[in-house]
Amino acid sequence: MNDSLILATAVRITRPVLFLFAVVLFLKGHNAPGGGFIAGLVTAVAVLLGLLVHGHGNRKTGRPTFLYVVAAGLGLALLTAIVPTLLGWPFFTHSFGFINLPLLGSIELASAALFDLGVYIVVVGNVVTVLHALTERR
Amino acid sequence: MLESVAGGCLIFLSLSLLVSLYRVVRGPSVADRVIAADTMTTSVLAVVVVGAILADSRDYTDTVMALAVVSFFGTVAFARYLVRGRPVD
Amino acid sequence: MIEFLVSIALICGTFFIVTASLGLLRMPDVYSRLHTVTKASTLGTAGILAGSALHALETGHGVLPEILTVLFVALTNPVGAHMIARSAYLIGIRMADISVIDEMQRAGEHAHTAHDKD
Amino acid sequence: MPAVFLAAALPFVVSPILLLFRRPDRRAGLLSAAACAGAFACFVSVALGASPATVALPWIGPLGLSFSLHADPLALFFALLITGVGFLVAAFATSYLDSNENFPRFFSFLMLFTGSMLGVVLSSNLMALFVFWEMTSFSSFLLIGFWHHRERSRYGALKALVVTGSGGLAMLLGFIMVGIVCGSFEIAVLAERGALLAANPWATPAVLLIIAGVLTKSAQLPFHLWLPSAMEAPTPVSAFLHAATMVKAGLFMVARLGPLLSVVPLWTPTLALFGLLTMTWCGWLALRQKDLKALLAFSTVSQLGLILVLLAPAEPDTTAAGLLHLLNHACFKGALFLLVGVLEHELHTRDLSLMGPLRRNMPFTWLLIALAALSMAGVPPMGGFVSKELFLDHLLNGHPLLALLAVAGAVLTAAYCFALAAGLAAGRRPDGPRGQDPSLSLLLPPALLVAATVGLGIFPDQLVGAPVAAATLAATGSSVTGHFAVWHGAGPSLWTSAFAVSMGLALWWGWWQKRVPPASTLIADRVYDHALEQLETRARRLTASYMSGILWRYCSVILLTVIVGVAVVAASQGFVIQDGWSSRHAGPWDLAVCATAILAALATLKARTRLAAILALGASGFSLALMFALSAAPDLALTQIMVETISVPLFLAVFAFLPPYQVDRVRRARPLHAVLAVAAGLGTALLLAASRSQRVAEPISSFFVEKSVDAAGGHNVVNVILVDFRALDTLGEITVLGVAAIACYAIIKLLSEKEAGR
Repeated sequence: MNDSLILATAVRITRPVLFLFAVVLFLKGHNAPGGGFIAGLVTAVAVLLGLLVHGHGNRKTGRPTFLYVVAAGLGLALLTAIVPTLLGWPFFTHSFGFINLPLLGSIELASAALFDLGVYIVVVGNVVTVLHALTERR
Repeated sequence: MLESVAGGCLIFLSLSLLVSLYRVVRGPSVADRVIAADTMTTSVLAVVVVGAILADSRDYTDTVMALAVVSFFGTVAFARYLVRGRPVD
Repeated sequence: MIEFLVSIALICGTFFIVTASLGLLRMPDVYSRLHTVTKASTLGTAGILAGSALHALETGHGVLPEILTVLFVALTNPVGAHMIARSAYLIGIRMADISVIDEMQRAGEHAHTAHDKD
Repeated sequence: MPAVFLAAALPFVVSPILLLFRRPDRRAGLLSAAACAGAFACFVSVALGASPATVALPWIGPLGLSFSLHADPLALFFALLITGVGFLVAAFATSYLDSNENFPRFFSFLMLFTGSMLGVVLSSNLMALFVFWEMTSFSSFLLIGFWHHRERSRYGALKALVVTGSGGLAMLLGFIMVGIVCGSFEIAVLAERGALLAANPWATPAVLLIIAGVLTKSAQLPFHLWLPSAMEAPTPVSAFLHAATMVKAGLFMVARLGPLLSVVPLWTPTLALFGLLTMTWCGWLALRQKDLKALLAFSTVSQLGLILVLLAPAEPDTTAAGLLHLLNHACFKGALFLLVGVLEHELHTRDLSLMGPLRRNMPFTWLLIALAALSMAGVPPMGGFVSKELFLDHLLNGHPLLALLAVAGAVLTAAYCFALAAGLAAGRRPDGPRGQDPSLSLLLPPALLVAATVGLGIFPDQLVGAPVAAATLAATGSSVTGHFAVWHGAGPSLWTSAFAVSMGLALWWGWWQKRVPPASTLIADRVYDHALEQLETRARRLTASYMSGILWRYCSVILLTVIVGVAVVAASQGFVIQDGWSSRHAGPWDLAVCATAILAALATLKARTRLAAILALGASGFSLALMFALSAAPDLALTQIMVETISVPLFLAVFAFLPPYQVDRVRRARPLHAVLAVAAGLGTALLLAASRSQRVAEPISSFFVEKSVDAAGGHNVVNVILVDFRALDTLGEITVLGVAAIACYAIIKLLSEKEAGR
């Protein structure tokens, strides 16, 4: 029962833009303002916009799906912390290097970005879980 | 020349900020307050853009975009809240 | 030359935003305030961002972020205003007594029983 | 890949794989038995010198911590014991557990335990040893509470965890003190720095703390309460953990650190005294038990006391005797527990007084039990006799009172062994339940253990002489003088052991005629339960006192602490605000922004509805974001704005749960709030001003700015700090985020179910 067609169409247009905006924020986070935390918040806004419009119509599972998202994010973050130890470097060593992709030229890959991705996922999972729980129809 | 113009604009924008704040405080109904908050966001956005021009830095583009998102999302959330008592049915 | 254009754009932008906040002050009821604020702030933001875009051109940066923001504001501001107006009407905020015609009333859509807001 | 690392890692690798099996799948047992056998083979290869004995994994360099495993003969002695008994128990458990049990989970816990036990014996770094030590407590908690639907199991598991856990904590403190005093956590390095320890005044408390760890883990006298209630675990667990391996971790520690810590005068006497007292007292308690497993539990505790007495002086001969008895005990006690498991499996009861005549209908089982019991009593042809002889030798030429206690202990041990063997043979009730000998797969493991006991009795030196001597050399640093033998002259110890056995028989005979009085609950148990219950009620009362549920009371407590804190700092160091605000071009718009922030804050005060309040709050948030933006902090501004965006719907959604907004109730306390708020605001402002002007050292931000590009390859310093330099803090923060999400989800779900229920 979404009461405003105008809102629905507007949201249908803006959500992809927001998701893209979040990805851009995340990717350039290392060199310019942005980063996992902010990108996570923007994505959370995008998800919540969808929630705003469609409500919980289609989600009747009641299972805390986004809690698994949080767990995945934490797992990834922990992985980037522990893997260096297994390879012999001290705990939590980040390394970065440049690889040359055929068409994109030299891309800077940093393992810190993986950790940042973990942060990103946790933030999204956290915000959405809390708001889903708060607003789910009893 | 640009600095003085930008400075003037900033002053006026700060004025509009204060005026919209007055409406937030005074606004008889909730809807007034929401609109006032919306204008405030726009004024903040304008101030940030002028500030970025003055400081000649490109870092603020994301902040500006975020402000635009904020005003939309906040307004819609409030609108749904007014009617349904909760932002989401 | 570009600097002159940037100043012009900034002044127009500021002019509109100031009128928006004045509208907020002067207008009698919610709906008319909504009317002025939405129009003026969209134009004001466009003006300011145009100034920033021109400035970016002069200093040799891309203008994509500015364009994207303007489009975003142009799309979302009216929708936001629509939602506010709709909700305000639904919860029964009356129009100012000097208003002349209430088309919603005549269209037979009577206000829902509103939740007791403040 | 060195065999030691492979062997130690094998159980840890197998443990999660086991979880993949489906529930009633017995193959999980076979896989874990194979894992134990594999580890056993690796250790044998290391023992024969086939592959390097040490491997080191860097953990935290600067603190001197590393996961280093070093398989010296002492560690190998225990490792072989653990994996050997582990193999037998795993094989036994595969056929013992009935079909609807959760096999994968049971064996994965078992493997987790085996791995951590191996870690304890092999690690040569105190901190690594501590980590594995705690993992053994944890996995024993899981195994004791395996039948978690039974209240007794949960109680037993919790008690075991509480006692061994707190002991472990004390031991950690002791380790840290020893580590700091001697300057390193590596056991090899520590061994030479005994003199350093002896001279230091902190040595005695450190040693006492480590003794606490040992006594709790090996369930010695004051802490023996957890072992009998740990008998709620499935019998294979009791056999493996609470007879052969886990309770011996404490003894291993005494053997390993003995030479270093015995430098402190009170190490040996305390351990010896506690060992002897436990041996006698728990021997007496064992005699009065009706439940077979409880009897075995107390007998284990008393036998551990005996070994502790032998290991305490850290001299080669007694340590060798201690290790031999430890081996014997693992064999006969392991066998007894498995056999009791068999009895329970067949007769479905463990109560000694309900048992029917065992000799006739379960002859073979009874024979095994009798042999094992005789070995425990220390009757000549069995292994137990050899080590008990050495024990009596050692104590007879010691202090007469200690000798008396030892003899009494020996008598009591003999008594409960006869209660076990002879009692079962005749059986209390001729019409008791009749079982018959179970399948070979159930009887083979205990039979092997009994055969080992007999073997150790007849030719101990040939079988285990060499490994024990090597282990003692590794532990105490000097070689064994004598060697084990079944018959070494009719010395005083022979007469005393003969006397003890006969007295035991007489005591049992006299005792058995009249009904065995039921054992009352342990005093230690009553103390434990009372303490736990007191703790809970006090904690609940304390929380209720300050968690009054009124929000502004929480805020006032927080603000008060801020004010007091600032006041104390100001009073003690004095407030110096030297340079004024180094304001960059603070134009008029800065003033406007500050004005907006102040006005918005005031507006929140005036707001009569919650909605108006959060709108005004939003306004102040935005002016803050504006301040960040204007002072060239785009990242901060961006984050502040996004947080504002998310908090608006959050507030709105929460309002649905809140009661209607009563303004007047708060009015009475308004003046107090005002004063508090102003004080807090001023306090923070002064704090900020002072901290800016009292700059002592060079701010670290310059380090980050410099290093940001070349060390971490990122130009955005803020993000680089967040994700690279201070990644550990961010890891902490996102864990908090995760936990917060779970907490919110749980509370809200609880709330809505309650409301839905109503």
